[in-house]
Amino acid sequence: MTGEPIVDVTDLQVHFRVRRGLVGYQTVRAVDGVSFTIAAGQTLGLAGESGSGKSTVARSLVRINQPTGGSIRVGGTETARLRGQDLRAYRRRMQMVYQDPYDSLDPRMSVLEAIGEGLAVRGMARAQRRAATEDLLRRVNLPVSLTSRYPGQLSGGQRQRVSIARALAVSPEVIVCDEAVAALDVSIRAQVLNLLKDIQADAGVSYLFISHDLSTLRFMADQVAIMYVGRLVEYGTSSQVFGQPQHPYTKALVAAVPEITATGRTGRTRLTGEPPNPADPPPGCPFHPRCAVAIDICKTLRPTLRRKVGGQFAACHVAPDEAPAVSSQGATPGTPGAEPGPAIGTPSSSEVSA
Amino acid sequence: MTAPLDQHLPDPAAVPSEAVSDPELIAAGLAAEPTLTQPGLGRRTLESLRRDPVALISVLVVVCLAIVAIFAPELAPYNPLHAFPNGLAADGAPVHPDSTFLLGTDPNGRDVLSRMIFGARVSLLVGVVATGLASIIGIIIGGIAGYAGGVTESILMRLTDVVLSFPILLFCIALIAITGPNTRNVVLVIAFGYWTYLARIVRGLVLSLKEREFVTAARTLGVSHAKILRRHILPHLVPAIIVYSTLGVATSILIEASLSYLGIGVPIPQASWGQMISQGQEYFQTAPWLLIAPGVALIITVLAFNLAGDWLTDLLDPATAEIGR
Amino acid sequence: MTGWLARRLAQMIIVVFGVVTLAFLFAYIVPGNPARLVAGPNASPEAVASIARQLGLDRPLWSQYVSYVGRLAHGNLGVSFALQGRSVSGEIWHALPYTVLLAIGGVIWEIALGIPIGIAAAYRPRSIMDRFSTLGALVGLSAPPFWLGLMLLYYLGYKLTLFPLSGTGHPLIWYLILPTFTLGVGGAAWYSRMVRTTMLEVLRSPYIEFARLKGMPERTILLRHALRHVLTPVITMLGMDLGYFLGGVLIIESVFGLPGVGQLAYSAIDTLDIPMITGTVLVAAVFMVVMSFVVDVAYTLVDPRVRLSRR
Amino acid sequence: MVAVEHLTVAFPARTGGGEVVRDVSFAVNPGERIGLVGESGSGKSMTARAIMQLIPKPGRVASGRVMLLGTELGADPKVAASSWRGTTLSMITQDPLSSLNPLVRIGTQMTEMLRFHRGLGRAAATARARELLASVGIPDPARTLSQFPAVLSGGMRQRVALAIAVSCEPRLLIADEPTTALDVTIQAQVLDLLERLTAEQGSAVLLISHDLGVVASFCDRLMVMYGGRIVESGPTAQIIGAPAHPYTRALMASVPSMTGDLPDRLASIPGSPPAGGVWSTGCAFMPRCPIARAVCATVDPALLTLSGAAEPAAGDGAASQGAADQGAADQGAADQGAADQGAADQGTGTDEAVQHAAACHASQNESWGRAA
Repeated sequence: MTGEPIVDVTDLQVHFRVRRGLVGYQTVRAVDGVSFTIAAGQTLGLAGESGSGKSTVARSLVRINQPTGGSIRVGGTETARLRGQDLRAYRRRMQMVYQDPYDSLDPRMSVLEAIGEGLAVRGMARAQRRAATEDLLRRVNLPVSLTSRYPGQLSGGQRQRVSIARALAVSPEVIVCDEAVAALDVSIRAQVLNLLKDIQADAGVSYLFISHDLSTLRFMADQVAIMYVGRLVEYGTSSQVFGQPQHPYTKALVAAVPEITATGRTGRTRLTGEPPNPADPPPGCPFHPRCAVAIDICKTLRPTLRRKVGGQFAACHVAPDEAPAVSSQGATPGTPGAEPGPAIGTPSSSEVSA
Repeated sequence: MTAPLDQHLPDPAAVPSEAVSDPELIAAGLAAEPTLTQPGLGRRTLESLRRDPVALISVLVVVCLAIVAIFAPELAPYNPLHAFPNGLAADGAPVHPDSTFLLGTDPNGRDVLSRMIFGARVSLLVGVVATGLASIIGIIIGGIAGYAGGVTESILMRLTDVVLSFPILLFCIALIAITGPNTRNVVLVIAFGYWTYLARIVRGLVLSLKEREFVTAARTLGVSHAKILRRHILPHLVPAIIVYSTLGVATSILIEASLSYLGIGVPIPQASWGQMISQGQEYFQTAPWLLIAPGVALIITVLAFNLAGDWLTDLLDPATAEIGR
Repeated sequence: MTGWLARRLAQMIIVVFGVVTLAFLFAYIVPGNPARLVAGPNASPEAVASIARQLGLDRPLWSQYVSYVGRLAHGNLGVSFALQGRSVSGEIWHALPYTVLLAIGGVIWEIALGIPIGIAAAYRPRSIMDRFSTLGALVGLSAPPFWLGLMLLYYLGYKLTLFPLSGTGHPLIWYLILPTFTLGVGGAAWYSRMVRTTMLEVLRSPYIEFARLKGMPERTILLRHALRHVLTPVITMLGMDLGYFLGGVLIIESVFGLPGVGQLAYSAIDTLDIPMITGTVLVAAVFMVVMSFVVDVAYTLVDPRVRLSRR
Repeated sequence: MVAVEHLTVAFPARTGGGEVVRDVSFAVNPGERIGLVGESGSGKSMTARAIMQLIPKPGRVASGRVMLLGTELGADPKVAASSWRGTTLSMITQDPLSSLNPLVRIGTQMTEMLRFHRGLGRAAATARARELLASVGIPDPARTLSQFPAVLSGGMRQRVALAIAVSCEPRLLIADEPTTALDVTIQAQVLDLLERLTAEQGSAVLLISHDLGVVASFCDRLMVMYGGRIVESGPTAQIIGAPAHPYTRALMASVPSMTGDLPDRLASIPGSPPAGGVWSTGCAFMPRCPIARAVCATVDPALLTLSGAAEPAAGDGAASQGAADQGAADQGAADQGAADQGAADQGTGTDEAVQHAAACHASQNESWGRAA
């Protein structure tokens, strides 16, 4: 369960330049100083609203987006600045399952070709690919008769399983699931979630599991990180974050989950307003305009992640810090061996935002 | 001449290319139902031809034209260049259509039908070769611009804009006037004018394909750029290329006819429909068939290619089916 | 939007420069010695050499290019070889009114025929009206314009004597009806097809469904909600057509004997009058570039979504 | 108030269609909040469009009818749909990004409706539109009126759509997945708004969603659709407390919870939902059903009131296997057992409509002992 983290992300920055004027640019800090670790065989859940930067984190891990700064260490190797052949070799270790089962498979490639493409990358000879593809299909609980089918002939759930099989074809250590079940029907969603758990138990892969759906995250994740406008606002074990959320944003998110109970909709805390534009976030704590408990300092000083009473980290001036008496070692989220604490309080994230 | 047809081709590149496409801004809507199993392309082709008589006729016309063009020497009743002594009436006027000369004769006493048949050969040859050449240039330049992006794209697209802004017909005429009219030059100048449209279309398609998740997925798998282009991008361009090439043949035939009409297309005495119209123009009061026959042949040919292009658009759906599911 | 405008303007200037360069290269890679063309076939070698010096042909290419661009910047397109002593810009200026009238007339026909027919066809798809207009559009598209012009002249001008046969006269509009119609009919066919397709697509969109759910009458939906979406592509096509027509519509002018820019260029080609050829080509290209810029700006003004993305 | 009677919507077979809605009946009473739950392809959206008489072509109502205040909709061609659409019945759809016309100013999109239906003048309509925008929580309504939809976020656009939909105080507002495309915090805001506006106007709401959680928290009464049919209906508390149909039960179990112990695996339903429109005989859920019996393959069960809900004593009578009158008759298998007419008629009246009913051969026997 513990050990060296397989993924160690420190102060990840992903900035985009948006053209302004004739030659000018404006920088959008889509991801602005995010740090986390994922232990081997474990799942980190990442949640946030549209524009929070959670997909950008995913895309920079698999290097669709080039990180602007910070480090991404995978199995001890720094990968954020790999290029060319090294990058291609790295890609095998980190795979991704996408949100849209209708777009993530080439409509003109059969299941065999799609999965075979991954096997070919691994260097497998053409003759062996059919048998290997059938093995992979069995692992994702699909009948081997599907090998000659095209994506247009598969249902959404089947396509998502084929995507998972394609990712598994290169034997990755980490799979990034970016809203991988969001587009599926409820009854299919449960099947795919169970499958992902089975694969983890079998192959020991780690997941970065991104979802806007907190109840799904609670089921899947060992640790949970909540993102808001490019930064983590809360980070801890699943039971810490969902059991005793410390950040007011997390509290509101948890409260907003529609539960299947016939208790009506009264008496719940509600967030007002909308998430800010990532290109133009408010000064200080970016959440303060929507925050019910904001105090003066929130408007000017951006809070850093600090250990709070529940044991998890949260970036909030108001939520009480952990009492000094409690040993920080004992309350490290999830992976006692991999202390994320020092990595988080990076200088850039403690600066006052302009 | 009026605006060339190609000017109005639907242009996927017209979509503002700067539009921000943040994946996170795309809402997580519910997925549509999976489409039912589709029959193979061959069966769909036959089925749609059976249901659409207009398409069937236009495809048949195209096939017939090809046969006529290929077997022109065998099919033509006479030598198209031979001036028959009995091809002119006593007063030197062209002979009306009769049993000897089915479509009459021209002012030189040559058989109009034979000239029409050989004219088909010229039209198709110029149309197909010029379009083929234009397609190759257009795919390469558009494909590179779309896939590479950045400075390469800017340079290639500005180059395309420059050529696109040039008054192509005028330019063609000037070039041909200087280099001398011959069929090769006609083909080259038409190709030079037409590749820009294909380049823009291909670039637009590649830009959108590049953002598709299956291309991203192939990249994260570690598939090389060459393989991605060959296996994931090129196959999706095929429908668009087929459709726009078909329409391009129609356009090229019209341009060739226009050039020949102006006397700078296919050189005399070779037969070409446009040149026949130009020649018949002076006789239209006494010998209207000289004008009507090649004109109708041109309309039917161009119409058939346009209709076939429409049908192919429905069948292959270059803009949506290949982007769709 | 000013940032976008500035970038788009810069883009336009780059393209104009490209066009100028292409025109320059064209003029100077032409086989044969331009000086000989000017001097005439019987001139002595000394005379040719002196004319070449006069024209600056003995200087290196880049220096010629610089002075060429410099002259252009002052609106000087050079002196015609064939029409001794007359300035190219002056000739073009004289021919331009015919071309402008022809272009505007052609565009008016395109709109007047294309848009109503397209709307009518989309209103009841697969109706008689739809099929009839679709077929008409296709024939209009496929007819070679010079042939169509000749046919119109033959039947309406010669047989029925409804219209003058060719050339110009008073009132001028009388002489422009057939040429503008011939010019516009192909475009009208395209417009009607495009309006129909866009309209049918728009009528299936969620916002049209929402307008129906609001209980708005079908007329309002068609004219207020759907028609606007057709305008954007129409503006694009209109602008490009106008830019193209303004460059001189050689074939129409030659069929109907109108002394426009196209005719000017055509006769210049006949006499290998290089300054006149490059001048007309340049004018036509600049019209095209400017119109495509105008179209882009108009697009931005018409569509609020484009306005947002072009900050 | 609104009654849907034996509604069947069909698409021609050559377009890959079939009956996407089959024999659906229910009634909506004034001021009621009723939920319709189902997965994609279950026919829930098509039911809504059938009520609004806007089934996309080439679909059509194959049988059944929709009654509005005692009159059949679409029966009289002289009665224009605009006489009730948008006024008595109105509807908002799923996609807030595309349900507003991007090229028409928000003000025009709001006032055109008030002017057409209510006959207001320009100034009066604008004033009313401003009030409406303020009431849905749009900051600076006056400015928003002159803007185009593109400047608003998805949540804001859905608020505008909601303001338009309630602007003529409809008796019934149909909301088809109104929050699916929105972030979870915005989703809660929009649902609150929907609740407040309809309560103020006394409008009934038909809320359509794939998310049982959303519907359960909002509605007094639920209907669960599967394979084009309503498979379970009844008061929310009863369905949530004691789901009778195996599909409803599985649906509830397959959603992970935010509280309580975490299961190692989620209960999942094997197989996929039917592709839509093409049904075999028998119960559409049969291939995925854990408690299917032989009869389920041949007889499509009718939606029967679970007597256990209203009268526990009479439970056995309604629960007999195959106790289906319409269903059995439609399938030509009326010999499957005696039909309990009283319980079988799920009907359209107020009294029957709120009773808990399910369309399942097996659960009608077995579950009620446990529930009661």
